[in-house]
Amino acid sequence: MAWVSTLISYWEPTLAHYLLLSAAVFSIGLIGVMVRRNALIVFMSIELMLNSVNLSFISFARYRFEMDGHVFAFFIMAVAAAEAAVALAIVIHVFRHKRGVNVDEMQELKY
Amino acid sequence: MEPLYADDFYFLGLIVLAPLLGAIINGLFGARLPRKVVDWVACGAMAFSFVFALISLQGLVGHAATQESDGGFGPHLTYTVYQWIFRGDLNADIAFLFDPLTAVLVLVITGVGFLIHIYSVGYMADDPDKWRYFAYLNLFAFAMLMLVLGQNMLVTFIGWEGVGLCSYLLIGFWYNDEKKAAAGQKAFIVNRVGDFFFILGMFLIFYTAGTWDYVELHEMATSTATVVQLLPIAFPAGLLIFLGCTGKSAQIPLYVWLPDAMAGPTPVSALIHAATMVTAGVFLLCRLNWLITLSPALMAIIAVTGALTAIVAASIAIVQNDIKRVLAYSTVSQLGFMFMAVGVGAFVAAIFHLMTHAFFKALLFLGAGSVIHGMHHEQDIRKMGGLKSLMPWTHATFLAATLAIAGVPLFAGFYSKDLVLWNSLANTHVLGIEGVMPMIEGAQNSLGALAQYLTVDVAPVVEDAGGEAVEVVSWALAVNWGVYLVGLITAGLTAFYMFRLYFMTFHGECRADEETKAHIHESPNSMVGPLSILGVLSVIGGYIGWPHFLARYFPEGLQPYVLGLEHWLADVFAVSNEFRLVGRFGESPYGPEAIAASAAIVIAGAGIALAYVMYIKRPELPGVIHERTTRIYKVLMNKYYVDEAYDFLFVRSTLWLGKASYWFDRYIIAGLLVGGVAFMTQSLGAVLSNLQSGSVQRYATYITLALVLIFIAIFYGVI
Amino acid sequence: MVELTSMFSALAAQPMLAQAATGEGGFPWLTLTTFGPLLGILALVFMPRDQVEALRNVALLTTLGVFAVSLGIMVNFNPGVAIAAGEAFTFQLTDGPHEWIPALGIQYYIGVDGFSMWLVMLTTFLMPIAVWSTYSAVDKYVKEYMISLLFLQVGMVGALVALDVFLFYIFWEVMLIPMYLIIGIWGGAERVKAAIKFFLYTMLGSVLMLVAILYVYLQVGAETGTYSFLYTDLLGAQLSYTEQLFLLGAFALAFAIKVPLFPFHTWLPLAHVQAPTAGSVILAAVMLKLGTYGLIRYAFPLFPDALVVYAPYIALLAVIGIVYGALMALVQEDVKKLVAYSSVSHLGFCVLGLIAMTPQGMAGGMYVMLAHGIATGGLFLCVGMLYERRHSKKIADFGGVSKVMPVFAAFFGVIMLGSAALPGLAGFVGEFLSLMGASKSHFLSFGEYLFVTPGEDGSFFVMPQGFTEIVNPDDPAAVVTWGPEATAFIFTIFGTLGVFLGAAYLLWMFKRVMFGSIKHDEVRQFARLDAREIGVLLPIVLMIIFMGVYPKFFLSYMDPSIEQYLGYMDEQVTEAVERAAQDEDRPNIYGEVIVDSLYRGEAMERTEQVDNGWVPEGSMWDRAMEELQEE
Amino acid sequence: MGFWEPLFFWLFAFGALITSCAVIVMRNPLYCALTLIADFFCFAALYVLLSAHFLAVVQILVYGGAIMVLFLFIIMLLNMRRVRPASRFQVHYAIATIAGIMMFLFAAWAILSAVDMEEVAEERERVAEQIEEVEQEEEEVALRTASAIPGPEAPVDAPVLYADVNELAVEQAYAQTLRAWRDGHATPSDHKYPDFDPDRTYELPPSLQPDPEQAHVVPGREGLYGTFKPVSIMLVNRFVIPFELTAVLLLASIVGAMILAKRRVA
Repeated sequence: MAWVSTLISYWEPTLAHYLLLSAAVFSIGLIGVMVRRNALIVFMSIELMLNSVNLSFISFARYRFEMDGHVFAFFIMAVAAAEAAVALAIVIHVFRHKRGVNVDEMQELKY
Repeated sequence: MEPLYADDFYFLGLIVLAPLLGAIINGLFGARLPRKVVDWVACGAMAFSFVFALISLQGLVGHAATQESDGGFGPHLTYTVYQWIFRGDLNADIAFLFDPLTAVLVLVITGVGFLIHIYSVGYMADDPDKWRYFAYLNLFAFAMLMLVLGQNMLVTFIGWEGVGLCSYLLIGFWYNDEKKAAAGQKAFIVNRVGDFFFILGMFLIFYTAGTWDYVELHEMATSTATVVQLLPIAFPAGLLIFLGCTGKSAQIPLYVWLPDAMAGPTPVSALIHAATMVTAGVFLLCRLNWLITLSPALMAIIAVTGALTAIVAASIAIVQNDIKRVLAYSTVSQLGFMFMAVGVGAFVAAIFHLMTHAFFKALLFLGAGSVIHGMHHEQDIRKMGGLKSLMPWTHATFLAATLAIAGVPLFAGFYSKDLVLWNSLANTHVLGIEGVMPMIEGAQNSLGALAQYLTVDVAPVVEDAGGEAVEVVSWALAVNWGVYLVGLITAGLTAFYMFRLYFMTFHGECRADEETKAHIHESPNSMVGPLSILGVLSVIGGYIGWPHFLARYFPEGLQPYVLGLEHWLADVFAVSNEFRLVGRFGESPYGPEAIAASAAIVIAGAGIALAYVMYIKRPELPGVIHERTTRIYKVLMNKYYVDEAYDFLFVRSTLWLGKASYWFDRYIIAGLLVGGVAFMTQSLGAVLSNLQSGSVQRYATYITLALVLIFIAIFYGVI
Repeated sequence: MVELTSMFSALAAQPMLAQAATGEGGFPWLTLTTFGPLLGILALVFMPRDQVEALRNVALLTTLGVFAVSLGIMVNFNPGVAIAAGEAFTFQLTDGPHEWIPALGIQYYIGVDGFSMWLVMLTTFLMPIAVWSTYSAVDKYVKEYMISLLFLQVGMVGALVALDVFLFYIFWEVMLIPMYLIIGIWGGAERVKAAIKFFLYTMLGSVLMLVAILYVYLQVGAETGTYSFLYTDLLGAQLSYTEQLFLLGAFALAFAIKVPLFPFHTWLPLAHVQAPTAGSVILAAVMLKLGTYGLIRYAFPLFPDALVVYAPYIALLAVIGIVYGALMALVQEDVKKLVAYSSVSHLGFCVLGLIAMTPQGMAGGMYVMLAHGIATGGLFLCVGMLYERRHSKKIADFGGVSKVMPVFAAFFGVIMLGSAALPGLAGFVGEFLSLMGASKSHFLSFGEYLFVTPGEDGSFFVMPQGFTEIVNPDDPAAVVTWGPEATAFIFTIFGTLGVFLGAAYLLWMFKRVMFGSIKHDEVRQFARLDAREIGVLLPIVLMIIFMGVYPKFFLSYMDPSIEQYLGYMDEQVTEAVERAAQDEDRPNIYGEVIVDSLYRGEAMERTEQVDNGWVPEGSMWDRAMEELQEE
Repeated sequence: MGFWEPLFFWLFAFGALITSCAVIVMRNPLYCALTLIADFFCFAALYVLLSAHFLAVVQILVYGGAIMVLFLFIIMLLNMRRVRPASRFQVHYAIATIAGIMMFLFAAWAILSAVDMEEVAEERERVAEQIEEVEQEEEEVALRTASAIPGPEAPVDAPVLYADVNELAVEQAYAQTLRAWRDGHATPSDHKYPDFDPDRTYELPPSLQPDPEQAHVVPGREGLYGTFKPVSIMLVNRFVIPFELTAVLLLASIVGAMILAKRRVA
């Protein structure tokens, strides 16, 4: 039953678990940004990425028994909010012109 | 009169300046001058030049009398016009040298040239571009005189190419006819091939001798100390210069241009292709006699080429039907004789034949010209005949010239041709330079080996003039016999085709069509005058070079005149005689000489008789022979297909090479290298351009990929 | 037009000009000649565009004015000037090194010597002819055309007289731009492609050269502490062998593209076919010469070690260029392309002469530059005239032109024969001297790659490198192996082949264009030469004849510079060969590679006998003054 | 260790993973938004497990409440319907996913290589023994939050078994560090910025100087960790510059958003 004990030893969450989780969610967010054609979904993926970063901040704060992580997470949330606001304003603006918000149609700045 | 100053004899400059002035006047203002003035300017220029030549001759004779011949360069007058180039150790001035050899040549050129100018006044009377013709003719005379009078090889070369240019202008005189222009161009390019070799020979000489001045080179070649430097390059330099001469004097490899050069007006052929230009090659070899005698192999090559050219040209001349073409090939053949003489070392004979040939060949061409003039530019002898009665003067002079060229005794041709044949039999080659030979005796290196082989291993013993035993090279003997026999056969052939020409034009019934027959008339006096003078010359021309076995019967007082040319040129060719000439049959071999002369006379007679039988007695005979020997006839008719061979070998291959290199240039260098680089940069650009596709997501992907790669790179070390 | 002439006369009244008359005052002849055309440009800029005739006249007047000023150079140039011992060149009429960009050590320093004087005269002589010949050729944007031509002249003369390497580079680039415009705007059908190819090709070369210049500049600066672009300072650079290999490679490539040597010549036919008449005249006559001039001035003296190794390969390329160019010209159907390839071939002679490093070779190379400039300039003018009448460059479209235009036939004939190196005309002197120089050169040794030591048994021909030769009779074994001389003679053989081919293609073209019957009826309507065209061709024909008959006038001015240059190179090369001998990883140079010069050793005293008044003492002006005093 | 805490952790971890995958996979943006909200809840729960209570709340408030509402509003405003799947398989989508996965693998590899599992196992046994000892000594054991994240060595004199500490232990450890700061043993920025140059004095302008006493005041009530008080103190003391800048940022974004989204009048 050795594997059970090893399993148990992995059972309790350690710092690594939290970090792995945050990395996973970050990657999923990243893929979402790169793959989805709808602007809104892209913004949501960005929110995901921001959240995963927050998680890693918090887990490190917990690991070090300090509150800096929390402050930073707090700032990130503020920024995320501001960013979301501006992003959505842009989306509306774009929608008004192009009747669609697909990212790959917005190529005017190509040249 | 004692020449004022032997080394600044300005008359030499005047000889050359007169035709130049004539050419410039006619060239620039000819079109506007009245026709008469053009004639006077041209003939006047030549007349002046002739007079100045006579003055210079007198000056030379006077100068020679005062000087004792110390075995050096002999009496000569020089005149330096100005300093052309003085670079480093090259001291090239435009300077003229007048020594016995040049005297003969200058007199021939100016004399015959003057007569031909008079003749062409009549011949070109009705031609609109007469002024241009006379300008070119004078320019030609200027260039020829430069060639002959030059004191260093550079001035000779300037004359050499100038003569080539003038022959190009004159042959292609009626340039609006495509064929004539092509003939002119062919002449110039073949001459240029000859010049290619000539220039290389000059460079080789300059590299070893360091100078081009004939007097300095002569001294260098005659003092045993410095001759050693010339010895190794004697063969290569001599060969190159000989190839240059073949270009100019139409010998075997480069003779193809002469027959086509008949496209020019007939007086041009007379002047250029009989009397002057073609003799330039012979003159140059005689001028450099001390160089070519240093290499026996070279002498043999010259003799053999001369003989071959003679026999080949003679054989082609037999079947030619165009009057001027027959004469052209006969010129090539006679030049072959001269080269034979040079090859066997009989330079005096070569110059003698050159002189007499100038007289009778010029006469033949002018005669042919007056025939053509009379028959309205009809040149095919099959349409002529029976002109004896219609053109008496032309007939008489033409007959005299034909007798001379055939070698009938008492006519000029016999004396010079006999001297050539006798010398080719009598002279043998041996490298007998005392002081040089013994030195190489023991030498192991290559040149020593050659000399060793030449003298010790092979040569049988032969008596030389001085009586001691002198080794003679066996293959040299074979060469001599071969050359003599070929010469004899050619003499026979010459007699045959000349009389064939004579009988078909002047005897039998007139085969011309009615319209031309009615029109035949004797040429005007301005044309007949020169003919008659040349006729006289081609008879008495030979009396200054009697064969030795006859000369000794003349009284003592006449001796200097009977063997005039020999004494006159003794100093010039002293070197080669003393170095290597060995009379094979002892001191005064009158017996063998008489036999050789009689053999020549018999052969000539046979030729004449054969021609008489075939063309007068039984005119159908040529037709019969024609059927049976059609194949040989066709080969001869097409000149052994030499023209086609040259065209294929050289012209077509050079053009093909040109096209190949043009293709190479366009596709390989421009296309592949330069174009390749352009194509690479372009395609690289295209690849990079689709990176900027404009879609934001693609950029995000690239960033991520880059990030991953960076991480891998950083931690690659750690793993 | 009026105000320009007044300006010149105002200039003349100046005291300085009077002082210049005495010749020794520091009158800036060179600066005036170089920047003279700028006055013209100034005048042109303020003139209205539509007065085409006035524009042309002003341009012509400017070029004539500049030519008049440049005559001042010729008059004041003193060939017999004392030689600066130990230096490669002695410069005259110099405009002293004025500080231009002191920080980088760039000075404005111009001067002229035997090499560059005649090229400057060639430029100023040909410019008026080129400008005058465009009266009928170019009629759109005439103002810009004239301005770019004048600007081109500034670039060319500047490059020739600049003694500061940076200044030289600037003028070198300034030259490119107007030429690019001339070809690009006023050219033929695919002019843009040709212009771009021309520009990029030359630019690539000159960029490499810039890198090399900077390298040497820094090297010298590091050594001597003072950073300066002055040519005389750069000459003192001590560079290692490998450095020299690359630097000479860069320099040689830049100039080879310009010359154009064999593999880099593909831009020339394109540029010439598309360029307008005046453009191709100037391009062929002067711009190509800057390549060869650059070789002598900048490439060879700076890097002797590398030169000894490069020389045979440059000579090889030159010889290939000669034969290859001639062969190409043989098969062209387009006259202008034929002339373009012919200039590739002719310049092959020039480079062969220069690289042979013998007095005759160097003089020949310089003379080919002048003769080719005049002759090919003339050829292009004639082709231009034919083009203006027939609007086609194909040889097949012509035939029998001499029947319709006899005077043109005469002029074209003389120019053609001049460039086909007929003795008595300009081309012959140059090519003959180059070939003669090449035939006796001891400089072109391929080193160990090709050299085979003679067999012991004294086998006669040990090719490909050496002929054995008995030196003195009493010691037959003392055999001198002609190492470099043998290769030189083989090159000469191919070079002479080029002379013969040269005659072939030019004559063939002449026959097809001028002689023969008139095949096309347009040819029948060809207008005869008008006064302007005769005025354009006459000076060229006279110059060709004068240069052929009396080369002493030109050669005597070049001689002192050539001899000094060869003396300097002789010193450098002997040191280089010694260095090569000691240094074992370098390919040792077999055979006796020497520069054949009459000067020996440091003090530059002549070893040969004193020349007999060949080089005139004092400039024309001084001699004229002396005669005045005598009467 | 405890049973529930790990359970909750795994529960919410998988919850977060699944919802975030759902967000990027779903076709209909409305469903995406809703799953995202669920995802935020899972995150909030994880924060709680990490005893960051204040942030859990803020998370729900800010993200769930504000941002997602904004998103839903926008989705409703633009009434986005179900978008058809991308027409053709674009090659760069594949590359993108691969890139994403590689990013994750790399991060995982980096993390795991930093954590030495044996070490964790030993910690685990050591903690297990301590727990048994504690159980035998029957001390008062507060709610055991067995999130035994192997931290640094146990604080100097604290009796508490840091491995099995619960809220109380976290509190004491935090107070311990605050006291250390106050006594000057270690400065707040100690070993935070390894290449920070300590001797270079970094002087805040007087106005921003933290009030020496007030900075390290340990508020009355124990149990500060995870609450808002330390955050607020730090906000106005050490992080006052970022705080002000965030204010400016928010202002700018509001103005920007308003301008962009306003319908053009002209």
